[in-house]
Amino acid sequence: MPDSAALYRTVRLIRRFEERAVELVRAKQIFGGIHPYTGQEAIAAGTCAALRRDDLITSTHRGHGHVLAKGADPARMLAELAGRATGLNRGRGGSMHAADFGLGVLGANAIVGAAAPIATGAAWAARRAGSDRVAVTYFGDGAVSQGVVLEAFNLAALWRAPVIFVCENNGWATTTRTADAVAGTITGRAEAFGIPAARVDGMDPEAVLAAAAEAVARARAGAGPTLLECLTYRFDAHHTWEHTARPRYRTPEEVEAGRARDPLVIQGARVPEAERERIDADIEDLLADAVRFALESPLPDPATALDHLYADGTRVRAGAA
Amino acid sequence: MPDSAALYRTVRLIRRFEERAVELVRAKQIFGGIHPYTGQEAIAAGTCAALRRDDLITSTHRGHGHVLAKGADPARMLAELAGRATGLNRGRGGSMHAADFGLGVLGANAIVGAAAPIATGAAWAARRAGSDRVAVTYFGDGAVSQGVVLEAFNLAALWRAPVIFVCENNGWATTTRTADAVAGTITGRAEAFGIPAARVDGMDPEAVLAAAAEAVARARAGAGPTLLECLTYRFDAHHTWEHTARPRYRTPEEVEAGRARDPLVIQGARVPEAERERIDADIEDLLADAVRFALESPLPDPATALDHLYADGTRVRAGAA
Amino acid sequence: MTILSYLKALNRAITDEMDRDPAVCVFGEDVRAAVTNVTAGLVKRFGPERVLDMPISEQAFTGVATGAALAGQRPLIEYQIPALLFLAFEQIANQAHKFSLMTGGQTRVPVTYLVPSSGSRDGWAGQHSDHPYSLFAHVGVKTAVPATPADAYGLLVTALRDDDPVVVFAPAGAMGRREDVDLTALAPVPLGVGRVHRPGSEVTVVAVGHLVHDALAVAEELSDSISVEVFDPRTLHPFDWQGLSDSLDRTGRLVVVDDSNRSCGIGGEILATAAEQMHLIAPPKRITRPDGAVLPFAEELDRALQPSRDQLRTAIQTVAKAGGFR
Amino acid sequence: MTILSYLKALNRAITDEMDRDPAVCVFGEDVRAAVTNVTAGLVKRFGPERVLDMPISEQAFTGVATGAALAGQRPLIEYQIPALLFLAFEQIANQAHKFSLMTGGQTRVPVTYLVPSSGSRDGWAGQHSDHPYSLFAHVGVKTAVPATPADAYGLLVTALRDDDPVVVFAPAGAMGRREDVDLTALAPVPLGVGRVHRPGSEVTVVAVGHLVHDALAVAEELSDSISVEVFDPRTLHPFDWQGLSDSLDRTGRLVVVDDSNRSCGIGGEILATAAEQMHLIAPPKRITRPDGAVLPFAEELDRALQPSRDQLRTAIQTVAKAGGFR
Ligand SMILES: Cc1ncc(C[n+]2csc(CCOP(=O)(O)OP(=O)(O)O)c2C)c(N)n1
Ligand SMILES: Cc1ncc(C[n+]2csc(CCOP(=O)(O)OP(=O)(O)O)c2C)c(N)n1
Ligand SMILES: [Mg+2]
Ligand SMILES: [Mg+2]
Repeated sequence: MPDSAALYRTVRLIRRFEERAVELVRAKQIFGGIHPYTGQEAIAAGTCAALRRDDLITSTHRGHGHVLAKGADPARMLAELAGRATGLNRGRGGSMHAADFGLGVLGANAIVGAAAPIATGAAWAARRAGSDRVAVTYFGDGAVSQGVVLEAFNLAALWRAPVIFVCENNGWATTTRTADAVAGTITGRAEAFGIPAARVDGMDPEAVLAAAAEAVARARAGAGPTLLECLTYRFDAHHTWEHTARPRYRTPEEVEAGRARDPLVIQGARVPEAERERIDADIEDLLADAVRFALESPLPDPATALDHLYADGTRVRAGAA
Repeated sequence: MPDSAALYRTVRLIRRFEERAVELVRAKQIFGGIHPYTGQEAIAAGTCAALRRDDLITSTHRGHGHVLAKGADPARMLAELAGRATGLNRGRGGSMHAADFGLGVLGANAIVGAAAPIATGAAWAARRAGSDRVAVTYFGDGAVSQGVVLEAFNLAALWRAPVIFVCENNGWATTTRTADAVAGTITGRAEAFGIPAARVDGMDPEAVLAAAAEAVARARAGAGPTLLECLTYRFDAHHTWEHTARPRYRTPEEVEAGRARDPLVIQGARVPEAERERIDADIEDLLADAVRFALESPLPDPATALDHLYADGTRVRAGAA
Repeated sequence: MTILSYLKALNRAITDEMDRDPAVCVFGEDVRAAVTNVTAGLVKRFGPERVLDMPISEQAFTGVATGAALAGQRPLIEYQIPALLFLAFEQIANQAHKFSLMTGGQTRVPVTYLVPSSGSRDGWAGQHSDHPYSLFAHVGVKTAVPATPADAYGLLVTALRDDDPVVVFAPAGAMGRREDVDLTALAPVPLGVGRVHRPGSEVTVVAVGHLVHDALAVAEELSDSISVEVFDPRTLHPFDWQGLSDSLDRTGRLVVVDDSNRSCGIGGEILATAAEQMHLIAPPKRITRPDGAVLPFAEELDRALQPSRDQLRTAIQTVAKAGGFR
Repeated sequence: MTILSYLKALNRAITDEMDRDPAVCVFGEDVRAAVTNVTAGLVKRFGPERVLDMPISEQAFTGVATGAALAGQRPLIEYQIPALLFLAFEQIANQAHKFSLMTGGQTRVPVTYLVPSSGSRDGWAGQHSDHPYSLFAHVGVKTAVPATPADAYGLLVTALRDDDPVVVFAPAGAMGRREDVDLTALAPVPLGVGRVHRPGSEVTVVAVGHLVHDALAVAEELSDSISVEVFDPRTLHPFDWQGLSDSLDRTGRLVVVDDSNRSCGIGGEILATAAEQMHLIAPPKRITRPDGAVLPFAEELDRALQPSRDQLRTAIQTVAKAGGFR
C-alpha cells in the first residue's frame, strides 16, 4: 500500500525546489543554470519510494529530483547548486554532479547515458559483496540511442545484475523529438536483450511506485534487470538558457497539452486537503531555510580548487610556476 | 538463378588463398599473422555475388574473403599481406586494412564494430549523391555487443539507409562463446530498431546469395537496411598465433563437428566435376602467380614511411631532428 | 566595414561553403533548431537532407561522417560539448585520421569537427569544461583554435575545404568577440600559418585561442616597461614553427599561455621545440591549467584553475629579466 | 635468485593482490582463456566470479569497473589493444578520473587499466600500434610504463592498491624481458619515483618503457667517450620531477627517448619542464615517433617511425658537445 501522503510530499518538494532553483538562476545566485525536472517528479518520487536507504542510484543532467527523492538534504543540495562550501559536493559538482554517497546517490552525470554501466557495475558489486542492494539508473529518451547504454543492457542481462533502468521519456531530447531519434520502441530495445520492460504512466507516482516495486523485488530476488519506460513531459525548458534564448521547437499548444496531466495534481488528489496543506506549508518552510542556508554559506576558497583531485591526496603542478 | 560455378570459384579462391597465406605466415613471409577466414567463405561469396562492382563494402579483421569476393586482385592482395610496395595499400595496411577503393572496398578494419557506422554513412552518402548503390558491412558475433554497431542500427533504420548488416556468427569471439556474450538474439537486436533480420545458413553460398539478393533489392528500392545473421564456423585459429600458442577453448570434437559442413564441399557438389577441376586448376595457377608476384615485389622504401599520412600531402616533423 | 561576431563568423563560413559546394553537409545534435546558434538558418536555406539532427550517438555519427566522406561528401559535425570528442575519439583518432596512410593514399576523409564554446563555460562544471585540443595535436589530427572572428571564418572555411579531418575549437572565451571587418575581404586562412597580433622586441608571448585577447591586454598594460610580441599560432597541428622561430629570433624570450592541462599540453610542446631548436636567451615559461585539472563547479574554483592575466603578467616580467640558462 | 619474465611479473602481481585482497577482480576480453597470458591461471585459482570475460563492449565494461569501484571493488581491466582505450576514453578521462574532485572527495575510483603489449607489435599495423600513454598524462590519469620485470611487478601492485584510477602500459618491447630476482624481495614501487638505471656525469638520457633498455645499450656503447646517466621515470603522471632535476644538476644535458607521437608527447613535456625549471647547459633533444604518426604495416616502414638506437646515439653525441643556448 503506497503512502500517498509521503509520495505527495516528495513530488511537492521537488516541484517547489525546482521553482526556487529557477528563481535563483534568474537572480544569478546559481552559476550557469539548471535543467529543471518540473513535470517529471512522479518518476523520482515513485521509484525512490521503492528503494531502501542503502540502495544505489545514478542520476542525470536533469537530476535534482532523483537526488532529493533519495533523501538528500535540500539545504545542502541547494548550497551545492549555489556553489557553496557546504554543498553536498562542497561546491565542486553543481547541478549536474550532485552526489550523496551516504545515501547511495552515486552522482548525477553530465554525459548522456554514461551512468548506465556505472550503475550496472555498482549493482554487480553489491551482489558480489553478498548484499541484496539494488541500483536504479535514470536516463532520458535521448539516452537509449547511446551505445554505452545498450552495451550496459547486455551486460546487465548476462549477469542478471540487480539494476533497474528507468527511462524518463519526456518526448524530447533538447529539441529533438523522441520519434525522430528512436527507431523502434524503447521497451523493445531492452527486450531485445531479454530484459523485461514495461511502459508506465510517468505522471502518476503510485503507478510508478507499483512498477518500480515489482522491478526492485525481481532484482533483489536475483532475477535480474528490468527497464521501465516512464511516459512524462518536461514542463519547463530543457535548460534555463531557454528562458532567454527561446528556441522554438515545441508549440505552446503542445506544452499546454503536456502540462494538462500534472503529477502534483494527480497525487495531490489522493491526499486529504488538510494534510496536503500541512505538507505544503512544511515544504515552504524547509525551502525557505534551505535558500537561507545556501546563500549564507561560505564560498569555497580558491586556494582549495585542486582539493580532492586525487582520492589519495596526490598533489600536482599548478598552472603557473 | 545463381551461377553455381562462379560461387564455387569464389569459395575455392578464398579457401586456397587462406591456405597459402597461412603457409606464408609460417614461412615468415607475412609479418605478424592473419585471422584466417577458412570455413566462412560462403558468406563473402554469397553476399558479394549479390552486389555490383560499384557497391560498397566494409570488412573486418577476418577480412580476406570479403576483399577477394568483391573482386580484388589476389596477387596485389597477397603482396599487401607480404608488406610489398605493390600491395593493394602499398604495404601500408596489411591483413587487417586491405582496401580497394576502385572496387568499393572501403577497407578491412581492425576495431571490432567500428566499420558499421562508416558503411552506414557511405550508404547514406551514395543515396544523397543520387545513386542506387548499396553498402554491405560485415562483422562477427562479437561485434553485436559493441555500442557503436547498435547506434549504427538506429541511424540506418531512421534514415532507411541502403546498408546491409552481415553478421558472421561463427560461435566464438576469440575464446568467448556467442552465448556467453550475447543476451537475447542477434536478429532480435536488429529487429528492436525495426530492421528486418533473418538467420541464414552461412555454410551454403546459394542460401546466402538468396538472402543477400533480397536484402540488396530492398536497399536499392529505398526500403532500408536488413540484417543477415549468417551461421557459420571458423575452421582454423582465431589468429595464426594460436598455431603456436594453442589456447584451449574449443574441444577437438567441437571443431570436428563444426567442420562437418564445409562450404567448399556444399558448393562443389553443385558443379560438374570437370568444371570444378578446371576451376581448381585455374585457381592453383592464379595463386602460384600471386605468391610469386608478392614475393618478388619490392619492399617499400623506409624513406617513404610517412607518405600518405595526410591526403593533402602535409608533411610533419620526424621523430628525430 | 561591418561588425562581425565570432559566432556569426562561424555561421557565415558554413553558409558560404554550403552555398559553394553541395557536398558540404552538417551533422549534430539539435543543429536544425540551432541551439548553439552556429547553424542558425541552415536548415531553412539548405533543407533537412543537408542539415541532420542526430540521435545522441556520437560514436556512430562520427563514423557516419567518415563513411560519407569516403563516399564523396564533406560533412561538418557540431559537438555540443568538448567531452563528446572523447566519446568519438576512436572514430576520429583511430579511424578518420588513419584512412589515408593505411590505404596507401587510396582515399581521403574530409570531415570537420567543430566544437563551439570549448573550454569552460559558466556553470557547466567538471565534465563539460575541458579544452582537449592538445590531445588532437598529439594524435595528429589537424587542429585549429581561432581567436578572432575573421580567423574563425577563415579557418573554418579552410577546414571545410581541407581533404583531411580537421578539428576546430571555438573557445567559449572567444565566442563573444566582435570585430570590424570588410565582409568581402573575408578569406580562407591556411593551416600552419600563425599570426603576429602585435609586434614586440623583448618577449614573445604565444597565446592560444581566447587567450590571445588576454595576451594583447597584458602586453598593452606592460608596454611602458616591456616590448611584448603576441604570436597566435592559430593552428596547433600543423604548427607554424617557422613563424615562432622568426619571432624568437627577434626576442629570444618566450612565454606561452595555453588553456589546456599542463603535462603534455601544447604549451609544453612549444617550450620543448623552442628549447630544442630555437633562439632562447633565457628559460621560457608557460601558463596553463594545472596537471590533470578537473574544473570544479563553483565560479571561484573554476576560475582559479584557468590561466589568468595576473599569472601571465608575472611570467612575462620574470622572463623579461631572467638571466641565461643555468 | 629466480629468472622472472616481465609477463610473469604482471601475472604474479595480479595473483598476489587477488590473494591478499578479495576486492581485486579482473575484467577483460578472453581473460579466462588468458590469451595474452597475463591472466593465466587466475580463473582456476579465483573462480569465474572474480575473473570475468567481457563481451566486446569496452565503453560499458570500463564504466562497470567504475561502478564496481564506487561500490567497494578494486577491478583490474585488461585491454587487448592500446586503441581500446580510445573507445573507453570518456569513461576513463571524463568519468573515473573526475569522480573524486566532482563529488568533493566523497568517493574514490580504484581501477587499474592494464595494456599488455602496448605500442607496436609485429604485423598489427595502424590501428593497433599506438602508444598513447601521453594522452593519459595529459588528462591526468596516473600512468605507469614499467621497463623491467621487477618494476612491472612493483608498479602493478601499487596500481592495484592505489585509490585512484591508474593506467599501466606494458610495452610490447619490454614484455619479453627477463631478470634475475629474489622473489621474496619483490615489492611495490611507488608512483612518482623514477629510477637511475645507470649513473653518469655528462648527459642524462630519460627513457620511457622498453626504450630504457635501448638507452642502456647505447650508453654502454658510448661509455668510452661519453658518460651517460639513464633515468627511467617509471610513471609519467605523477612524474618524478625532483629525480630528473637531481640528474640534470649532475649532467646539465638532456636527451629524451619516448615512443609516443612527437607533438604534445611526454618527451616534449620533459624537455619543457627542464627548460623552464632545471639546470641545462645546452639545448636538449628528444627522439620520438613523428608528429601524428600512423604506423604503416610493412616491417621496414613500421620500424622507420619508431625511435631507434642510431637516432639516440646521434642525439647523445650532439647534445654532449653542444654549446650553450643561442
Ligand atoms: C553524450 C552526450 N551527448 C550530448 C549531450 C548534450 N545534451 C545534454 S542533455 C541532452 C538531451 C538529453 O535528452 P534526454 O536523454 O531525453 O533527457 P532530457 O533532457 O529530455 O531529460 C543533450 C543532447 C550530453 N550531455 N551528453
Ligand atoms: C573493439 C575491439 N575490441 C577487441 C578487439 C580484439 N579482438 C579482435 S578480434 C576479436 C574477436 C571478434 O569476434 P567476432 O566479432 O565474433 O569475429 P570473429 O573473430 O569470430 O570473426 C577481438 C576481441 C578488437 N580488435 N576491437
Ligand atoms: Mg527527453
Ligand atoms: Mg565470431
